[in-house]
Amino acid sequence: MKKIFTLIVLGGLLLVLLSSISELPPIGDRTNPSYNEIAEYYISEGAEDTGSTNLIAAIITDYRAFDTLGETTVLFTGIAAVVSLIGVFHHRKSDKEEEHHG
Amino acid sequence: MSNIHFPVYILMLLLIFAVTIPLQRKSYGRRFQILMVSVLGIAWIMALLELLMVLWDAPYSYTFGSYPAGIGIEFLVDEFSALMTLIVLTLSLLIIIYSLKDLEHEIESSRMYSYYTLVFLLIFSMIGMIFTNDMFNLYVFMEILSITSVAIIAIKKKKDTLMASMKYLMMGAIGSVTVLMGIALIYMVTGQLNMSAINEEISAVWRLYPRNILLAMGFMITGFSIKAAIFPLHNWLPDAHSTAPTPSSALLSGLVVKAYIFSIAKIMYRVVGKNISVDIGIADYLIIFAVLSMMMGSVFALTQRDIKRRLAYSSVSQIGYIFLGLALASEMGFSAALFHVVSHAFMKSALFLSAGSIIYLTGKRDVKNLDGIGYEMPITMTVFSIGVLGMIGIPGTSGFMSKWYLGLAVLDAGHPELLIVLLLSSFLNALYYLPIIVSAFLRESPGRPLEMHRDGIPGTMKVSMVLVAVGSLVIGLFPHLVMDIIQQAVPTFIGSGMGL
Amino acid sequence: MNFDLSTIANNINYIGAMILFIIGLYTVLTHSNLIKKIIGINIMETSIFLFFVSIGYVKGAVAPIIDPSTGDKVFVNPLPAAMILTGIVVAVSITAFALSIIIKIHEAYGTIDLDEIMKIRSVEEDE
Amino acid sequence: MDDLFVRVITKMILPFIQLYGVYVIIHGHLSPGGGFSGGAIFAASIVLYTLAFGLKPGQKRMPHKVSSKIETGGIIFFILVGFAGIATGYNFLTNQEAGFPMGELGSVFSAGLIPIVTIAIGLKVMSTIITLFHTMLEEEG
Repeated sequence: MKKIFTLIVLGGLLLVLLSSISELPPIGDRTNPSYNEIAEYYISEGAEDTGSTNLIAAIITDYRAFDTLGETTVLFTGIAAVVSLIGVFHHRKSDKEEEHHG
Repeated sequence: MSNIHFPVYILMLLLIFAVTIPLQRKSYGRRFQILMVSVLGIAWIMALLELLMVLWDAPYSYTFGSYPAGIGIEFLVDEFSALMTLIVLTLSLLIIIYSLKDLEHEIESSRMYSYYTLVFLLIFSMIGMIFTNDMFNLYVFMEILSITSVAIIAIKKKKDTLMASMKYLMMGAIGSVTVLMGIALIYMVTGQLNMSAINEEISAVWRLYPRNILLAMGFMITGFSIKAAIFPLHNWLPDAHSTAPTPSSALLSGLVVKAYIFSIAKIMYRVVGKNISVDIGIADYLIIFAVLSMMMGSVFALTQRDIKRRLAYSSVSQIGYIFLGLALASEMGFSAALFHVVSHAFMKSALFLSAGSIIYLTGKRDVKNLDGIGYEMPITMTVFSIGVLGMIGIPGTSGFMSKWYLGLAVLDAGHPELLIVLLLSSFLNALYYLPIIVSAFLRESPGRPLEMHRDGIPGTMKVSMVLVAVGSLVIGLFPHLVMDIIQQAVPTFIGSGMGL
Repeated sequence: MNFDLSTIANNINYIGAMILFIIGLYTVLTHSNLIKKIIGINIMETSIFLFFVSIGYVKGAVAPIIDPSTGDKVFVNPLPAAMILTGIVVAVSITAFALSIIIKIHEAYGTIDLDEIMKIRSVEEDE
Repeated sequence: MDDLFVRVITKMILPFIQLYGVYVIIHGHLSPGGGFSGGAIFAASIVLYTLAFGLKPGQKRMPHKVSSKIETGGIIFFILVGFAGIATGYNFLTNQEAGFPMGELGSVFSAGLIPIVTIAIGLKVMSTIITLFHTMLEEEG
C-alpha cells in the first residue's frame, strides 16, 4: 500500500520533471547560458593566472581552493564521525577505561 | 583594530583547533577544558570586533585567492551575518561550558575528544554557512554541518539514539541532494555560483527559463525545509533532538536549525530576489506550511510526556513563526523572522539546558513527575520559566518582542487572519508549557518536604544556564540592540549586495 | 509537452538523471533494508553528478587541459567538473558515516531491516 | 582471504599501483587526476594488501598513529599555505601574487601552490580511505 502510494507520488514528480525537459537549455550547446564569461575566463586566463595546464585542477586548488579546504574538512569530519562511533582507541587505551569495562 | 581577515581568522582558529584535538597526548581533563574554552573565547572576541567593525564602517566582501567575486569564492560580511556569528559563538561558548560536566554522564569518557572535535567542526561550518556568498560553498559547509550534527547525536550510542540518528542522516542526505539539484538548475541558466551575481542575472533569466527557476526554487526550499524541519518534513526532529545528549540538543535546536533557516532566507531574498519569489508564488505556499507548522507542532507537543520531546516539538512550531516571517516577503516580515531567529536561539537553549539539568540531577524525563521540582532546583526552574514565558510571549521577554514584530508585519502585509493563528498558537504554547511550571513551583512532591534547596548541579552548569537566560532577558528588555542591527542589514541583504 | 524522438535523444542525459533521481528516491523511501537505503541515496547523488556534468558539456569540445603545443580548441566548461569532484568526496563521507551507524545498529538489534527493528522496539516498549 | 595466487599477485603489483598513485598526485596540475584520485589510487593499494594478507599486517603498513597525524597535518598544511597569502598582504589562499614560484607552464615544478596543496590533499585522502577501511574491519571483528 505504502509502496503504491510512493510510486504514484514519485511518478507525478517524474512527470513534472520530464515535462520541463523541453524548456531547459539544450545540452551541449555553446550558446548555453552556463557557458558564459566565467567559464570563458577560466579557459582563457586559467593557465596565465595559475600556471596549471589542467584547468580543473586550477579551479579546485586555486580559484575555488576554499571549497577544497571545506572538502578536505568534510573528509576529516567523516572520519572523525566514524571513529567517534566505532573506533577502537589503541594508543589511548588507558588503565581507566580497562577498569570501566572490567 | 580593523582587519578584513577576521572571518578567516575565526574560521581557521576553529578548524585548526578541531583538527588538532585528535593529537592530544594527555587524557581528557581540566587542562584541555581550559584550552578549549579559551580558544572559543578568542574566537568570540574576534567576532565581537568583527561586528563592531562592520557597524562602524560598512559591510564588505572578502574574496578568497584575491580573485574577483564570481571567479573565486566570496564572503559577504554584513551586519546580520556578523551578529549571527557573535550569537553562534556566544551560545556555543555557554553550551560548551555547560557540557564540561554534563557530558560525563551521557557519553563514554574515551569519546570526549571525538565529541569536541565534532562540536568545533559544527561551529566552524555554521559560521561558514552564515558568511558565504557562494552557492556551492554553502553546499560544502552544509555537508560538514549535516555530518557533524548527526554525529553528535549518534555518539551517545544508545539504541534509540542510533535509530534517531539514522533517520536524521537519511533525511539530511535527501535534503542535501535536493539542494544540490536546485543549485545545478540555477547554475544551468545563470552560469554563476555567486549569490549576488545570480541575483543580477535572474530577472532576465526568469523570463527566458521560468521552469528552471521554478524547479530550482522548489528543490532548494524543499531541501532546506527538510533540514529545518518544517511541518510535513519534521518527523526526524523530535527523535533526534530528544535523544541527543543535552548539549547537542541545545546546539541543534538553538543554532543548527537556524543556520538552515538563514540559508533559506539567503536563497529567497539574496539569490532569487523578493520580487521573483513573490511572482513564483512560493511565498503563498510557504505561509500555508508555516501556519501548519505552528499549529501542528504545538498540537503534537501537547501529547508528549517526555520533557525533551515536548521541547523538540515546540521547536517545530517556533520554526513555523520564523517561516511565517520569511514567507510574508516584506521587509518587516523579514526582520521579524531574523529577530525571532535570535530570540528563539536563546530561549530554546535555556529550555534545553535547564531540562538537561533536571535530567542530570533527578533522571526524570516525564513531565508528570516534576511536581515540586522548583523547590529542589530553584535556579534551574527559574531559567526554565524565563524560557517558557518567552515562548508564550509574556511582555518583557524576547519572545513577546518577536511576536510583536511578527504581528506588526502580518498586519502590514495585509493578512490580519494570520494574527488569529499567532494568538492561537501562543495559547497552545501556554497550554503545554505552563503546567510544567505550575506543578514545579506549586505542587507538593510526594515524599519530600516542601523546602528550598540549592540546586545540586555543578557550578559550571548553573553559570552557563543563567547566562543564557540573562541573554534572553536582555534581548527582551532591549530589543533595539538586535533590531537596529537587523534593520541596518536588511537593505544590504535584500538589495543585490555588492556583487561583481 | 511535445515528446518527439529527437527531444529525447538530445536530452538523454537530463532524462537519465531525472529518472535516476526518482529511482534513488523510491529506493530510499520504500526499502526497509538500511543498506539499500544508502544505495538509494548514492543513486540520487550519482544522478545529480550526471546532471551537473551534462550542463558543462559542449558538443565537439575536448577536456579542459591546455596543451601549449597545439592551438586553440573548444573546451568544455571546467567549473561543473570541478564541483562534481567535491561532490563525490562529500558523498563518500556520508556513505562511510551511514555505514558505520548501520554497523552499530546491527550490533544493537541484530538486524538491519527497518521493519524488524520496529517490531523489536514495539515489543521492548510494551515490556 | 588465504590464497597463494592473490598474495603473490598482490605483492607483485603493489609497487606499480603505488607508483601510479604518486604519479597521478604529482602530475595533478598537468594531466587528469589530482590529489583526490591519486590519493584514492594509493589507498587502494593498501586496501588490496589488507584484503590479501589480513588486518594485522595491513595495519602495520598504516598504523593509526601515523594516519591521524597525516590527517591533521594535511589540513594544517593547507591552512598554512593559505595564510601565506595573508602574510604577503593579499587574501586567504592567494597563489601567484603571494609569491609562489610559478615556473614554466607545463612542467612538473610549476603552478605555485597547486602541486603543494595537491600533495597535501593526496596524503590526506590516502590516509582517510585506509583508516575508514581498517576501522570498519576492526569493528566487524
